[in-house]
Amino acid sequence: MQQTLAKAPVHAPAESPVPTASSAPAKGQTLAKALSIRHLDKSYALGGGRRLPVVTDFNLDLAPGEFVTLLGPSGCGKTTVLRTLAGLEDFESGEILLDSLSIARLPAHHRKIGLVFQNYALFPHMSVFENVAYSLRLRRVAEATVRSEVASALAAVGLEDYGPRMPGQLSGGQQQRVAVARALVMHPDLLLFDEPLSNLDAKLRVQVRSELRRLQRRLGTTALFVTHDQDEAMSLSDRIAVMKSGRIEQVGAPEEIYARPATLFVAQFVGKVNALPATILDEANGQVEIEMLGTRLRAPSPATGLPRDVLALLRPEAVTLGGPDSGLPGIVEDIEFLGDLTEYGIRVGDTLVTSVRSALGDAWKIREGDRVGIGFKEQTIHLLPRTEAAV
Amino acid sequence: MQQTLAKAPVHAPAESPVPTASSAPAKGQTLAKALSIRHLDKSYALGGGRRLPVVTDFNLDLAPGEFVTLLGPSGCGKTTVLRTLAGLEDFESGEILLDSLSIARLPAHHRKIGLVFQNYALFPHMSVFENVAYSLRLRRVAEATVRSEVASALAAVGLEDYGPRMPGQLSGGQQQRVAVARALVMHPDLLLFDEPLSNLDAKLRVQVRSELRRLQRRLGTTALFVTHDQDEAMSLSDRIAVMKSGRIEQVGAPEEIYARPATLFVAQFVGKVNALPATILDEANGQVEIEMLGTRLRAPSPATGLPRDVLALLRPEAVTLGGPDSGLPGIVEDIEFLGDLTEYGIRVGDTLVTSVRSALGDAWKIREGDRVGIGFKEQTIHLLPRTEAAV
Amino acid sequence: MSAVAPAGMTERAQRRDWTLYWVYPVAAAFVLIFTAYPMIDLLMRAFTADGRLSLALLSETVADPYNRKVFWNTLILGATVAILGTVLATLYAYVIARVAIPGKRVWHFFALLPTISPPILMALALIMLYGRRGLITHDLFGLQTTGLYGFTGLVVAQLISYFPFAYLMMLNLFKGLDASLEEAASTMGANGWRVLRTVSLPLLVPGLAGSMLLMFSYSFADLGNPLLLGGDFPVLSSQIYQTIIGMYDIPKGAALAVLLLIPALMMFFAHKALSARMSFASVGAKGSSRHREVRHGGVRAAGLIFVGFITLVICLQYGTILAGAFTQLFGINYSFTTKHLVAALTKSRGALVDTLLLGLVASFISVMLGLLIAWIVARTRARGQSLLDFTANLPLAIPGTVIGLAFGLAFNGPPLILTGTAAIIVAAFVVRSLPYGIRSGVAALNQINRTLDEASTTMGATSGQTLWRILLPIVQPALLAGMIFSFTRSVTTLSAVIFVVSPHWSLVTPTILSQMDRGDVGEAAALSVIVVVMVLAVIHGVPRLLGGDWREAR
Amino acid sequence: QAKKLTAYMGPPEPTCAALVEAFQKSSGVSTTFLRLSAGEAVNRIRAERARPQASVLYGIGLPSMMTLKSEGLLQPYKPKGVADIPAKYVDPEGYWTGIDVDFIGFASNQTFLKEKGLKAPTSWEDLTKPEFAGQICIGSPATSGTGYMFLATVLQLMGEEKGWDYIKRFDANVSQYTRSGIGPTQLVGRGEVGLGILFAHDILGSIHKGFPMEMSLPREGTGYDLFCAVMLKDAPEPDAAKEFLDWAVTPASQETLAASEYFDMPTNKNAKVSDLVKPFVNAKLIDFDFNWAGSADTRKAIIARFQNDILAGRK
Ligand SMILES: Nc1ncnc2c1ncn2[C@@H]1O[C@H](COP(=O)(O)OP(=O)(O)OP(=O)(O)O)[C@@H](O)[C@H]1O
Ligand SMILES: Nc1ncnc2c1ncn2[C@@H]1O[C@H](COP(=O)(O)OP(=O)(O)OP(=O)(O)O)[C@@H](O)[C@H]1O
Ligand SMILES: [Fe+3]
Ligand SMILES: [Mg+2]
Ligand SMILES: [Mg+2]
Repeated sequence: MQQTLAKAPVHAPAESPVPTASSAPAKGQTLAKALSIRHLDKSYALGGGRRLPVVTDFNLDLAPGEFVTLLGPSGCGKTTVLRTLAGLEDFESGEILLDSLSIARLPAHHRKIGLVFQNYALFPHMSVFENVAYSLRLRRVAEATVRSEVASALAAVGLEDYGPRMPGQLSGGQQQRVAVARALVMHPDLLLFDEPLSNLDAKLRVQVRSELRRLQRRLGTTALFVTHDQDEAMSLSDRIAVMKSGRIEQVGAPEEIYARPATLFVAQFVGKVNALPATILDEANGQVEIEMLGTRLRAPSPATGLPRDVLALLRPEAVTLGGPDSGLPGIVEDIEFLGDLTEYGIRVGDTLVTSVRSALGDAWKIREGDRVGIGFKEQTIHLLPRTEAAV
Repeated sequence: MQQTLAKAPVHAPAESPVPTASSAPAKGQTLAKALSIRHLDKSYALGGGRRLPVVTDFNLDLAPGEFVTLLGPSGCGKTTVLRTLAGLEDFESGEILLDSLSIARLPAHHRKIGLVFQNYALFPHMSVFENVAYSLRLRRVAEATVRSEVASALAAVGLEDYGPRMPGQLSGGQQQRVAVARALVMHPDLLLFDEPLSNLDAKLRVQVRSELRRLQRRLGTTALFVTHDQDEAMSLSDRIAVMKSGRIEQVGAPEEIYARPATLFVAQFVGKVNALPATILDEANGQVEIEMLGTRLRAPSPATGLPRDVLALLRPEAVTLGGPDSGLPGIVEDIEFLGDLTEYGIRVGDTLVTSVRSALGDAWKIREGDRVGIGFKEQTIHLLPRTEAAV
Repeated sequence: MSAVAPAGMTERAQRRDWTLYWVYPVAAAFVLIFTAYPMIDLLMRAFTADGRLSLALLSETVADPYNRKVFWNTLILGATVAILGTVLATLYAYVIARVAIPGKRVWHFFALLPTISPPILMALALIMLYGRRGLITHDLFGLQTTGLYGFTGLVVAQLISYFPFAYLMMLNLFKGLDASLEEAASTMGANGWRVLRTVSLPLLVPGLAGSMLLMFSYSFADLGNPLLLGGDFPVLSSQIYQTIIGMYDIPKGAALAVLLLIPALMMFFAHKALSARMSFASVGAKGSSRHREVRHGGVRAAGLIFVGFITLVICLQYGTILAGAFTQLFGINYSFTTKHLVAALTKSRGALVDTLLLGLVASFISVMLGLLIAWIVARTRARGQSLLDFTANLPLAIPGTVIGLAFGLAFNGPPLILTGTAAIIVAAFVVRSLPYGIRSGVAALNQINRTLDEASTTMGATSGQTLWRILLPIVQPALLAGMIFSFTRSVTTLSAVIFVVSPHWSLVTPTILSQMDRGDVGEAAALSVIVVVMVLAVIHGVPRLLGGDWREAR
Repeated sequence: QAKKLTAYMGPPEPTCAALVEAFQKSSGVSTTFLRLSAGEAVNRIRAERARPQASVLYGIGLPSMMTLKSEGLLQPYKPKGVADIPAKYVDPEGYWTGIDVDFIGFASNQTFLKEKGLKAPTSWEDLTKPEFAGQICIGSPATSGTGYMFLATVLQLMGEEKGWDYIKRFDANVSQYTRSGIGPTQLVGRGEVGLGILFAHDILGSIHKGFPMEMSLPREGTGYDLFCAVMLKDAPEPDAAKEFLDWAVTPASQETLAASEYFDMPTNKNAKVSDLVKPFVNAKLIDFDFNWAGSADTRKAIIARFQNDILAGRK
């Protein structure tokens, strides 16, 4: 089980957010709020009277205190959704509810929604300290409180000593962290993050993101997070929403999305996947028998009925490599070193099957051209109708 | 073996760049050039007469056509190094040689060095097409050539259809890709990339980066690449240079950096690592016997002599998990789902040991609180002197 | 957010917040009362004959061939000055902002000096230097030329007087450009010139157009130079002046003013359309504003020569005035004296104090008002903002005399009687410098990336708070420039105040004018020197008072 | 309680100041003044018709006064000592009272004369000589009283037809028409041009300042202007205004003019004439028709013709 879920076990069904606070809100904080986006439509004017539809019939519900990640390819409309929620963009139709109250007509500055901009948007004339203190100053918070709040927000992003610097004197990653601190400090009803850690190195990113998650939990703030980093999405989120061309493709817990993707697009987007054509031969006791790569395998039966022709999805880590005489015979065609893992492209007949394993310290070193035998962890096979177009 | 290395097996020793072109340069291209940075020092004025040293005694050599990645924590000076190479920053002392010719005094526009900016720096008044065509127009390239070059550069980053758009009408990731295309199209002597893929999703990133690598090879351009993404660094680079506070900590092939880091900092920076105190008991036939976590193990002997007190570095994937009676007994304290891998924190006595494995489809599901037995792939243990301060 | 929306605001504006609800009416009221009302009042005179509406006067005016010649003269002069002035200003600003040359503070200082050009005296200095017996043309080069009088002289005089305003505007824009754009261009092989031509200038197009508009308008409205140097090159402003002052014919003067409005209107709308199409925000999001300087030896030398030459021309002007102030009778009797200075300080003390006081008040009001209107124009979608912008900008195109006269006529009777008060003088000052405040405000605001506003808004700031805490500080340099401009303009304007000064509030410029009229060049020069010193003190003192940051602006 | 007075005045600032100071001393009325040119004064008084700001207008030429009178902007008042002033310098209806007389003269730059070996002109025709081509400067008739007075004089002296013909020939020699009537003093004084047509007091003032200039008059006779003092309609301070007008006709008041370097001929027979003016006391003056010259119609017609026939023809 995922660690974060263990502590915040709230999975609201799509259409009726459960109003239970996931964690005890901090003293003095208002209760966490549920967010509900219904049938949102939004397009941009392209000039010449043409409009580019960017978000189409977008539906998403967040339970109070929930942390949901929005994943999707570049240009699919993630930033646009966040900006619309924050009140920075007009939209054509749809409804946005925060704790059942519509905020669609509320001006941005009354929404109490914190947004970390993809381009940081730090105020160039204010020091780092003043940037972070800005929202507190607007609310005329006492100076002592401002100092301590800002100090702790800066500490959370590892910039304790940078208060007096001007934004122009910071590196890209440092600027990004200031932007995060600035949003955290305002204790909003809803936190929106637009790729807030994209310019941080892996180590710092892990550090800042766990700090961020800790703070979000402590404050009980509902959060919507955009990232292009799967690890981040997987490890941070209560649930993940995968977007494609302005629509939601699937919403679900990280494992669900990873193990049982609703579409090939989702499967490919959250990690490498082998999508192999297969044919269903038989079905019995929650198992199906399929033919794939010329052999017969047993796979878990999917919830919904399927046609005969299917795609069998297999993650590379579910493809095991053994000696040339074990399993299906294949030839190693391609090897890519990725640090903790090494990726192998194995040719089986006409098909290239991808497998990964941690090569480190293996007695048996695989080289390009080697003959290997491959096996499958059958219970991880996920079947989809073959009509689903490949991406 | 790493795939990229197989094709470009050039590992120049640090102080004498080997002038062999790593791959046949494309027709009409000049030969690839070697880059040599010697004793570079650079500081920023902080106001009030104070200066902040940012790059100190920086040395790096790139063989012609080599692709080197600069890795390092946020604010360590990566952008500064690139800007200095491109001629956008003055520096206090040091030398920059391109094919043995000093370019340190050459103005930026005579250097023929392409730089992809961390903040894109797209010209807001030009369409995407004109942005990419800019350097060609400067060189008065024939219109037909401009068209085809720009089209192929845009295709390389997956933006074939975006030529007529203005930068303001693009998403963050799209802008970033335009910036990459713009640098590629100018066929520079040296390509500098400042986190050019940070705003792309994993899938697109893999796609763009392999395209980028392919082009760089074809053109034979020497390249220095800044990223915060280890996978990227590992899979793209001929060599990796790890920076810390303005200095180079280690330069080497990806596997070397990963398997035999020179310092604890490097080890931690390029991936998760268990750094466990150990004592050397004996040394013989290229092997040492050490005591660690209360047991005795054999590890490969390091090249240099070591004190008795050492740190044993073990990657999480070299820590195997078995049934409670196999290996060292431990208790599962922490589980984090990361998609293809799951990470486990195992308590062994006072020490928390990290292990990863692909949990998917495992018959045996590990839960928090479970008792497990852990084992080590001994031949991957890397020893460092214990004086090395923990980071 | 609910409540009843005042008329004239879009749905979008309503959803914003209350700031617009007071800013807009305040700005609109001022512009209506002090710009629209007197102008309409005056223009109505051009459209009435025998108390009834009629186009007779206007068509008579247009039919007159002499007027047509004057009209074309005005256009040609305006276009020449606008183009040359913008080129000079842009070059100067570029050299100061981007080329590594020594002594920038000095060059900058001298470039701004002509903004404090005392009326008439500058033209006189020109005559003394370049006239038939000019120290330079005649005594140095042995020429006996009358070339100074007419078109050439007017171009030179207007360039010297007005190029600094365009320079100031361009300088702020150059400084505001996102540095990484220029850097990107240079890494791609563009040298300084190409960077300028392909990246900086296109990004500055709205600013360039603004500067052209400004120069055009100043040329239109300039009266002093055409009167002194016009020779046989009559232009509309002097024609209007002659019609009203010489022939006492207000309706015909008003009709001529209508003629002047046509090109002004066209310029205004052309500029507006252009900047709407071509403004690109760049500052502040991820960009940087540390600009690299061009180090190329040839460029530096050329830059230095250019800047030095302009500075020399300016210095000669002021040197002449300074010499005039401290010699018995410049050109005739060069013996040193301080008697003019003493006379100026004693006899004109009242005028100096009043001018300083009213000028300061007016410059403050006009800058704040200018920013508010700029904000309405650049950052809101309030209905009618275009009209507001246009009306507030009208005085650019109208000779000060006409405005002054309109003021005098309009505020002498009900509903609003201001004759003889300080308020009317301040209002006249403000109305005249407001356009500059708006133009530079709009240009500065357009350079600020909107995500900054948005970031502020999401953190709970009303648009007013965003304006005050984010936009205002960032445009501070432009604002300060505007304030300096407004102050100097107020202190040196002549035409606009001649009908509104009263025995109770005297100003320096009419005093200088009458000293000149009676031939007391020495005293006029001395008073001018005092004015220059006074203005310099204010320019350097006020920023210091307002805090260190403001000094950067210059 | 001290009385107050607000006055609009035409003479140069120091002269006004000296006058006001002297008046305050003798009467105790605290007086503020504003210096205005003729055109400015007329327009301002018109603009202020509904709410006059000043009570007195002093030192503006008669034609402008007649314009004001015809528009009903003046109020009649005969000052107490008016008997000492010749009748032709006083309005029979009492609307205006002449204070000082000034006439048109020729100013020549002595350096210029010496260099070219020329003599100062002494007749109107002299001005059209080719030696003076491009060397004459005069205030524009459209904006300056001087220029208008010159036109009116020439037209009265020579008649309509010959007058315009003369002006055309004269124009050929003109280098520049300046904005203000006094403008040419600087130009003549510095040698920018050789000759200037100016009011005598401007020429004498410049000579007094040290410019190398001399003055000559046309022997055919020259035109003159009468500078007057008047009380404005609905004057806010009528009593003080009357007091001022009474004082303005006194010799003491008129002598203040010359004392402040304003060299005119006083109208009061008993006032002393300054040394600089003395040589010209008997200058030949034409019988100037102010009724004709001062009427708004004449003015419009003359200036319009001047602009269309003369100015428009200059390239
Ligand atoms: N203009 C400047 N003035 C002062 N200090 C600066 C300036 N620019 C950068 N710095 C500082 O110099 C250091 C190095 O900055 P640099 O931009 O090179 O970092 P970086 O390695 O690229 O970091 P990142 O990965 O976050 O982009 C940082 O500590 C930064 O704060
Ligand atoms: N102002 C605009 N005018 C026209 N089109 C726009 C505008 N802003 C964005 N778009 C387009 O809308 C689409 C969605 O943009 P958005 O910024 O929401 O993408 P995104 O999902 O955030 O992508 P990324 O991960 O690259 O940041 C893109 O195709 C983009 O080109
Ligand atoms: Fe003026
Ligand atoms: Mg985005
Ligand atoms: Mg950086």
